[in-house]
Amino acid sequence: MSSTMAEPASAPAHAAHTPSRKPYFLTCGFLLVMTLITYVVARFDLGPLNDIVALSIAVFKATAVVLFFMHVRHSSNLTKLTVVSGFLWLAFMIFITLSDYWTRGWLDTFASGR
Amino acid sequence: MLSGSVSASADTGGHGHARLQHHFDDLDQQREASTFGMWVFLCTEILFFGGLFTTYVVYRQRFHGVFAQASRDLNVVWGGTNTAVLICSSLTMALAIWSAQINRRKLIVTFLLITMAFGLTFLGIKTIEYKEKFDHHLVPGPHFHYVCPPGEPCHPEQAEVFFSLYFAMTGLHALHMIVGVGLLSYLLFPSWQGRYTSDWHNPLECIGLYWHFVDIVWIFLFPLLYLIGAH
Amino acid sequence: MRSLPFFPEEATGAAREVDLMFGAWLGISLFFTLLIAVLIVVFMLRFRRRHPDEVGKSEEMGPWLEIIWSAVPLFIMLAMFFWGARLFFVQHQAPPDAVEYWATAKQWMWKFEHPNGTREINHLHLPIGQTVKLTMTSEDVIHSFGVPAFRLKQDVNPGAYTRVWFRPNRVGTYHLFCDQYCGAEHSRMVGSIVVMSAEDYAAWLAGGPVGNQSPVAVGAQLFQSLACYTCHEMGPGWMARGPSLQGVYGHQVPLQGGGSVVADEAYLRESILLPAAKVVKGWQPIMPTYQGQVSEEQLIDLIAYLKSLGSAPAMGTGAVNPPGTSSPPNGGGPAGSMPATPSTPSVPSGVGPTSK
Amino acid sequence: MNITDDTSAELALQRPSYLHDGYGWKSWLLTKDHKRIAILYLISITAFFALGGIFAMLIRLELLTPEGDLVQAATYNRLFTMHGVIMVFLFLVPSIPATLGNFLVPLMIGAKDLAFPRINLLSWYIYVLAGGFTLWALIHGGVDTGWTFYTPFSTHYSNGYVVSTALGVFIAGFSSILTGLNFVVTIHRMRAPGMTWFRLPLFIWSHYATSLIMILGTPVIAVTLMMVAVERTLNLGLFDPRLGGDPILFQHLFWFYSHPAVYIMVLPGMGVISELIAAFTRKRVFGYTVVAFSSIGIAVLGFLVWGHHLFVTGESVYAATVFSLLSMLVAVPSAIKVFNWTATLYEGSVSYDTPMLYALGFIGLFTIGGLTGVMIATLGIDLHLHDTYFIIAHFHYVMVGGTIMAYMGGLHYWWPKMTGKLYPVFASRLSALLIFVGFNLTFFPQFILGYLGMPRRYWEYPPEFQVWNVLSTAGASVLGVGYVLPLCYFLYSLFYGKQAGANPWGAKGLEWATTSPPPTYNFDYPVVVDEEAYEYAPDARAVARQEANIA
Repeated sequence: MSSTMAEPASAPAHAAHTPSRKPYFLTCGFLLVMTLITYVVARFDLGPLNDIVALSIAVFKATAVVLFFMHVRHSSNLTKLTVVSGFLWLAFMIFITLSDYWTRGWLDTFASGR
Repeated sequence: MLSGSVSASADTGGHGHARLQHHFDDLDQQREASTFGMWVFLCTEILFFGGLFTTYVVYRQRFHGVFAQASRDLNVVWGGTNTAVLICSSLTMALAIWSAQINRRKLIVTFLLITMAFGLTFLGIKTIEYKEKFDHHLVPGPHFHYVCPPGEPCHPEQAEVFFSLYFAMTGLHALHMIVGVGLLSYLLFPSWQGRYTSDWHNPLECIGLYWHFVDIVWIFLFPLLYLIGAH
Repeated sequence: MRSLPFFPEEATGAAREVDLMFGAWLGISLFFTLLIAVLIVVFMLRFRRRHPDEVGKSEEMGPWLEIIWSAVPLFIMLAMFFWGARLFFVQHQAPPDAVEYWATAKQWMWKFEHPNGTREINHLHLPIGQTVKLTMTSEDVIHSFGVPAFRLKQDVNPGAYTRVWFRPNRVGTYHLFCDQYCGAEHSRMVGSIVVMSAEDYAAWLAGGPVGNQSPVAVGAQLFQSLACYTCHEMGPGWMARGPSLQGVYGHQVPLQGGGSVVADEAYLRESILLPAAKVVKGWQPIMPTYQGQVSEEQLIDLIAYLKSLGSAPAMGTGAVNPPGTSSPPNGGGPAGSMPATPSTPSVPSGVGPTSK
Repeated sequence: MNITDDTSAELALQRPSYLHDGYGWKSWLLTKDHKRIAILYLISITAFFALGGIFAMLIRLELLTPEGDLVQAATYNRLFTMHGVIMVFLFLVPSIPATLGNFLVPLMIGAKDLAFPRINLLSWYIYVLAGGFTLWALIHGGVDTGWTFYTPFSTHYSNGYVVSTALGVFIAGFSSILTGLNFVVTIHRMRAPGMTWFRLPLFIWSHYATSLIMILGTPVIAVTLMMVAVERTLNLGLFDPRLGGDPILFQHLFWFYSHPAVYIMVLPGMGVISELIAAFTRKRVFGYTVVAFSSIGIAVLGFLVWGHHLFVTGESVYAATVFSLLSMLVAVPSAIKVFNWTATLYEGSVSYDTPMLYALGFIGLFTIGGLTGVMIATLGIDLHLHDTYFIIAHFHYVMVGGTIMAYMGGLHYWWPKMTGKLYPVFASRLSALLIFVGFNLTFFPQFILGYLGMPRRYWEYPPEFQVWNVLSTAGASVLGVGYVLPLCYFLYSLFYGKQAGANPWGAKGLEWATTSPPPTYNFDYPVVVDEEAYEYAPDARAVARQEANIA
């Protein structure tokens, strides 16, 4: 087969070693606990921290799903690159759009005329 | 080629394997291609939902308070339950693939059925939630009627934007769930027939990736829609 | 008009600068286009295939050629970028002497209002040499205010105010185009900017077509007729139910529940249409909405009146405020679209919304 | 799952060409052969090109006089909208990738087919469905929003068939995503032994870059148009200014795809030009690596510049400044390509075959298109030129002068490979000339019109603009003839053309190593690659490198 940009360890998790159920149960438990935590934290008013905490927990949970349920932990660099670029482009879209909204008021465009 | 592979590529990887399509050299190439293809597809899905998430983020910044206020009209208990249901369904999906890896075809079918049951539970709960919104006139459009909580700033318009986003995002997600359940049911028969073995269970794996992705979307939707007004 | 026009007339100083910049680009482009064209022709002839089996000579050359032809365009573009950006910033900051005019766009006409209240449709008469600041909004879809002679263009958005400024320096009549596609009669949403001598302008205003009440006066009347004064009493010592509006424009206003906002046009507009959106600290959200009761033009008059009630000390030209102070928490801003809900646009007959 | 148990590849030495591997309609409509799918695409795309072209002719005829006299305003608005929608989404985006790309990507990398042949066929059916939706809207009265679907006009004011058209574009997007996905996976996983990344033809690099944009950008326009559709039908309030929504947010999302989409259109064209220049100078493209990476650079940078479509909307001045700077940076890799192609001619063996004429025309026109592009990326100037005919002229120089020239050049170059037939030489050179002249006559006056301030999408215009409009219309008729001519002689060549050999141009590349037309699964022998791309005359360094590798 052709040589690829990625290193050759592209075998999915199942093929690389004897399949084990344990990581799946651990991941599931982790996710459930995190769900509980995010709910509890949201009950308290932490100001802007609420959003940050909720989103951080969501990112942790998503990472866990990607790494363990979706086997990216054992996947090729190419797969990892694909995942990362998907989220990177999402970040491009969100943050560059927001940069417009954030900076619209900066130049008080017609201030002097007041 | 694949290093450390204990799969059957050595004995069935040539042109003899029944699952091998003609234009591939061997089964490993075919497997890698389809898994990679699935990932690339999920990449497009990230950006597909991304358009809605961007819209959400912009309006969330703009209507910060009202979004939190309107979010209280969503049922956190149902939302939380659904989160748990989806997480469990992801577990059973992963276990279905694990069953294929250890060549237990009945176990595959069992786990697929459980996963589908979870998926349908999710959709059922979603239906109940939608029904509630409908009864409370919280569906955007001419019949939208938002009752502001007493003593708080009141912006039915901005609340309508929140509910528009709520329905657009959860609706698109639910659509993906329906497709997912459909795909799982498509897997049932071949699984029962024992087509998916430790050698080759690629459809199972690809659809599993899709299922987990839909789970991830919900992991973000839950706090963004249900929890922002919980305090 | 000349029969074969190449350049539109220049009627502002900025137009001259845009032409200069464009001229520079034209020179650069011509140079590179000719360079490529000449090289292609020369190489084509010089290295034409002489016999059917001939192959080209492949020699790998050092990277210096490629470095040169990436670096040279890069530097040219950076220079032009800074020039263009500088002009762009100038075009976005009105000089202090600017006189405020108002425009409301709708399918398919332009409605202008002079500082003294004279209104006109599709034409805007202006005195030469006066700096004009035009604040614009749309009643329906996005339009765009474009005057080629001023080398200027600004979209006019529904639910938001956008602004342009210019200082005409040549007497004449210039095209006004709607540049953003806005529906069936888009190409008829045209008008003219008539630049007149100061005397002619004064004479024109004197014989003005519409009752000459300034926006401030109209706004004051509206303030009375809508009974705003019952709550927002201007004088001291009154048992007011709402905050005084004396000198509120341009000031930081503390908000209920923390934070503050600069009371600019967007905020005033929002507070009229959606009073509960950002309640001033210390007051109850009891004000009723005026959504649907005041038109875009009446809003403009009301805001003009509020602005006339004393204002904050002028901020320095181009003052860049830290984000925390000047941009409201919603991320909106004076130049951007507003967080407010505008009144339901009045829809001209025959082109009603077809959302069903 | 399709089970193919035909393992006798080595027995099929005398396999028929893909054109003769089955004859019934089923053998075409249910084919999984990338080459046949390419032909299906070719036919359907040509049909939409003709339709879009007819609209363009009607637009030009209407603009012959300042008064709106040929059609009504509402009709005119529908004409330019349908012209834009069809040309952008149903012609330009799929044009080169779905026809030439589909045909050549597996051939060039020595693969038997694309990675997912059924998905490839599915993408064609999706494309046809998308065309169907668009045609449905067209037949029922068209749509009048412009191809940009700006809100709130599209959501609340337009009385055209917005939803059906948006659905058409939405669906066409998925066809494009599936094509991109197929290419990326194929290029990563299906290359023949020895076909390393830096032995890939530049056509493949540019298609790889294009596919990245298709994958990462297209879903955004799909979801954005979906939002417009639900806002229009279900009254969701997503961009509605009456609810405090922001129509400019729509523009952000729209251009997040639609600016990179410009590169979806032009990058494959650049790939074609690299192939043509190499083949008709019999020389390795100057600075192969730089040209290859510039494709990727354009694809990535192209995602960061969309805000230059929003300079006059009330976008933040600071954001506009950054977008302007990035837009200029993206011109650097494009400039590199132009200079490298020109440098390739130096000491080449330059032939004047028809494809080469198109390629040289491309370089000239693309240079003008690119330079005017940086002009309008300059902030101060854009305030004047935005939404005028200058913009129209600029992107037609890139889209028509660039993409379509490349597409025509590519068709002329690979036609013998695709059909096994040669076309008439004189007629083809004449058409290249006609297209070049007609194109410039059509669109150069529009630069002047734009600088004079004539706004785009105008049905009537002030009389002083007439001279330039007449010139432009005159050019359009020449251009029209230039496009009809190839259609005639290509069809003629199918029946009466001389048989082409495997390699009529004496070109390098795996696609010329197999027969013309190639057999199903492309090669009658196992492909192993052991030379660099475009190795017409091995240069000293490459030889040295090879020797070093062996040692």
